[in-house]
Amino acid sequence: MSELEKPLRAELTVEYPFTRTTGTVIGAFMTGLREKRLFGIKRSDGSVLVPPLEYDPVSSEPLTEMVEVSQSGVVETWTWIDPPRPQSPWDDPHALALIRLDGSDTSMLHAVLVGSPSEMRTGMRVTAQWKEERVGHIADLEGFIQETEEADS
Amino acid sequence: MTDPNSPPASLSQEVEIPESISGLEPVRSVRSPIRLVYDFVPSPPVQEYLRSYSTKKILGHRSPIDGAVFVPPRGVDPRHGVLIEESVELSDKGHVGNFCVTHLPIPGRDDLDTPYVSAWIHLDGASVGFLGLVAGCENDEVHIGMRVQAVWKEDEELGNTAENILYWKPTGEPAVPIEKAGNRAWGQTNE
Amino acid sequence: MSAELTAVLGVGQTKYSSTRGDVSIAGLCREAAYRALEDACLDWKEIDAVVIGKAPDFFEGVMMPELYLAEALGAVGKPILRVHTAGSVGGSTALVAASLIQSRVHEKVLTIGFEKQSESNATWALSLPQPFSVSINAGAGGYFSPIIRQYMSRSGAPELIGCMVAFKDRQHALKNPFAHLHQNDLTFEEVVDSPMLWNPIRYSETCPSSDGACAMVLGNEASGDRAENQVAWVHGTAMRSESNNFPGRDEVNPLASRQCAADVFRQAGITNPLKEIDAVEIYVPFSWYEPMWLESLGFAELDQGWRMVEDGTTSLSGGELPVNCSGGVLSSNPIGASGMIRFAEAALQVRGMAGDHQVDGAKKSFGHAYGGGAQYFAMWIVGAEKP
Amino acid sequence: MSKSNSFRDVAVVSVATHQTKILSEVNEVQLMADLISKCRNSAGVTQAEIGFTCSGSSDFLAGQAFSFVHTLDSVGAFPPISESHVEMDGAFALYEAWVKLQIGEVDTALVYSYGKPSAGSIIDVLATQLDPYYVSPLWPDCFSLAALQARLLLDKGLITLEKMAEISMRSQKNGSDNPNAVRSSKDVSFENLMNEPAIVDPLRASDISEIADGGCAVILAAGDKAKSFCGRPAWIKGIDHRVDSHTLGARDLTRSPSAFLAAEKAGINTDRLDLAEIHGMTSAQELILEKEFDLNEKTTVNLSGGSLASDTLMASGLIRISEVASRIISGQADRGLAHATSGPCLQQNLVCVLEGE
Repeated sequence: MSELEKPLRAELTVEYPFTRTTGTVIGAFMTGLREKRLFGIKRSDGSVLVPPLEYDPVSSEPLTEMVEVSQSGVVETWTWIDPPRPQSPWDDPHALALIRLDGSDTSMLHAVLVGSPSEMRTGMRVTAQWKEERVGHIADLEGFIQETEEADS
Repeated sequence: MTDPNSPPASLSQEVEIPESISGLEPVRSVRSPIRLVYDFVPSPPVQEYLRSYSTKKILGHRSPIDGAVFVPPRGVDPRHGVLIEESVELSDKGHVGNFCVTHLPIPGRDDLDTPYVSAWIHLDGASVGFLGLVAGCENDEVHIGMRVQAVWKEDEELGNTAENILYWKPTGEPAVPIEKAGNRAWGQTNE
Repeated sequence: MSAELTAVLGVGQTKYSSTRGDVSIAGLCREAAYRALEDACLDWKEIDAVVIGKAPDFFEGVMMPELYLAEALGAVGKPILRVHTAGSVGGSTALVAASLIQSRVHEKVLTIGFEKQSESNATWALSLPQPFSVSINAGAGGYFSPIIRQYMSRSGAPELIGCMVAFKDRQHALKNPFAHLHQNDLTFEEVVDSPMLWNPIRYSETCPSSDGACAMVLGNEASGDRAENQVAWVHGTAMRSESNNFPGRDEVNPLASRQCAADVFRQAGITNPLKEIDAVEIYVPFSWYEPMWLESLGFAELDQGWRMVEDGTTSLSGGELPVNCSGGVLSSNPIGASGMIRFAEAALQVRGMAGDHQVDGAKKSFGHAYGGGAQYFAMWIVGAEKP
Repeated sequence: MSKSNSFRDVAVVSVATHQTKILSEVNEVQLMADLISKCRNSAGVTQAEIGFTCSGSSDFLAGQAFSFVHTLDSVGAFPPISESHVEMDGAFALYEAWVKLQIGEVDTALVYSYGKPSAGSIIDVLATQLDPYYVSPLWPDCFSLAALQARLLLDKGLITLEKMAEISMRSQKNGSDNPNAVRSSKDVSFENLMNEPAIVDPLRASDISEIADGGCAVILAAGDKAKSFCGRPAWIKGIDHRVDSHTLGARDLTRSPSAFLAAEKAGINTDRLDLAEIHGMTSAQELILEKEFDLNEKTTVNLSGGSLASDTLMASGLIRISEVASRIISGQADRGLAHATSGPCLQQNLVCVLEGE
């Protein structure tokens, strides 16, 4: 194809620096992240939703009773991310997993920081690893790492 | 009447913030930038239209239904939804169908001094207007129906872009009567 | 077969402001939704379906946010639809919700429009520069200013009519506690002296950028009959669209607008809108659009709409046809909700629930929204009595 | 839709679809002008005779705010038309048009939708669809989320990698008869599919849908009008859609309750179902759907190859309806189910049951 016939094309970049106001419940969860704590919220049947929503994910009724949950839990399912998306908080390959924290009745989506998919298995126990610099953002949680024996005992 | 500043009854129960963080400055907002990149490829008729600018030609698209000429080419006649394949070369002269004197700077155009005049330019031979900058006269001299002609970049600066036309300048010819100016003129001459 | 009678059972609005920094997107929507449910004396379980509308997803950066909002809006296990028809979307959304009742598919439907413009910047979201096109048109004002100029030239309207509309709507807004702009000390001179942005449009003649949501609960005839609060009955609904920038197009008075109005008045059996309609909420993002739409809709003779502004006909203070008693889009503009606010305010008027901006004894009112390059139209007529 | 009501007879009378890996000869407006013209011509109607028009598309996918305004050109909207647009798959636009026809004031509707995912990164675009506080900032891609779902199914023994490969093989073989299928093969082998490495563990490349550009136009008509446009209209016997919670961690991802509910409300009756076109992003999702719909051996699934063969975001659901309708119109089938999905892990689902006379 000659230069003349080559179609004209251009890169179109759509870029916005969104600032989202959180409201009380999401704001409290983010505040917790900044303080290296994880919070959930109680549903009407007493079960705990992590991360917390202002409303029940089925009945839509307002939820107001926030509770702290463990920083460790169980991998319910996982996949392997390689390479990570350019805008994701991670530079290295990692697992993406649904993790059910002890004290929670639902699971949260986050990374499990291991070197290869062979180190991953459903049901493995993991514990939170925090960033040094925390601002109140879901990525303050660097991810989860395999729980050590000492932590188990 | 409802008080807009207090929550509806169903949302009036306060959220219990756990003690461990209740005394702290709460997070009120999060930043989540988004960047999406698209590969923008103009349709073939627009490709042809852009290329023709490099030889100082302006192409329009003639409708097979009634010969109406659209510029820039849209590939279809928007009144009938039929495909258009016939290109026609248009004059670089026309009239101001309508205009706006803008006093605000616009993103990405630091080169434009405000206030500036953007206008719907109705080329001779075209049935609709397209946007262009009017200069070469005082802003308050611009009027509906004013005859204008393209001012092109120097030949060596020409590219495959409508930006080859720097602006539209008055020709000094007698103005088009207001009732014959702009998109409305079509209906009058054809009814 | 005829359409099921449809009633507005409840209306809910948030306080409109430049930044609702106290809520999440879901929280903003739930505030309006709960107010509408409480007004209708219903809870989530009694709602059959949800219809949500908003303007471009780029405003909040959430693609198809109805998915994220499903559980915030009581929609789990139910149908949820998401409408987007440019600026008219709030009106179109209400009409899609009404069609679910009129068709007898559902009995009670929650409909909501929202925008949280403070999450980004409206001008950016609306003017993404497209490659290969000459970028010289600054936003909606740049698009509509030539059309307003054409109207002024065509009608011979005095230059300050736009300022009169803006001043009137800001006065109206003082009587609406939900309105974004409450400019208590604003004078007419300040409107006139405000900076020119897109000649002939001055700063004070443009709408603000707002966060907010507006919701309604619509129901069938039986639920309208059973409602505890006064309901508004839908007398007519119409939507029309036309292409942009084609030869012969009347940009000032688009055919789609005229045909949409003719259709909705025909359905409502109205032959003299000026006499038969008691309150009007029309979509006026730039002040001059009040006289322009009054003419297009048939409330005024062609080229004479500005006289109704000049002689006070459209003012809540004793005018024959009060227009935008809520303060209109010029006083509150959460884009995706702005159309629905017009429809909801029209309903509040005939329910007698408009508070300080109530038109005494309003029996029939008109709600209106438009979008695109004045290409998309949505209209409804509601009444205190059944049609 | 409520069973206690009797609904007006509405049918699909004409369809036109085009899908290709990368749309380059024409843009979306020209593509849709062509498809809409074909559709109108085959039914023998002009736009002036169409009482309602409804479309589906996405600004995020197009990279442009109000992108659907340009596509209105393809309809020919002058004189003005009664029209609406959903920021949803075209299947939901068809639902809105069906509702409009139920009111009884108009008898004919045009529905269309389109998408050009080749212009951007669909996996980044779809990441913006997720919870904007907790999930979207992590930029998980749609296939990774579907992989989490697939592993749950595998771990619980609800599906096997072999079953998934059988679905992929079915898609590729069926797709070889479909000119719109981007990925198809007459002689794909089960062994080769099983030997493929996982690209989004546990999903193999053949387990995930093949992204394609394209569009679809459909004409609906009511009662006698439908019969006048088409010798054998595909009557809509039931149509319903439902949504589940968006919170993935609070859902049982091995199920799709909204798909089950929509099918029940639409009255699918699997004893009399010749074919089904189901819309999943992965082979595992097709297996979930087959179970939710309780399909049996009487039903031929995804004769077109389904979205595994060609997946056009915003149009794939409408294309499923057009695939079932065209086979009924041609007399190849008597009764079929068409399904559309939207959102992560089968969050929102629409089911349409079509039948010839």
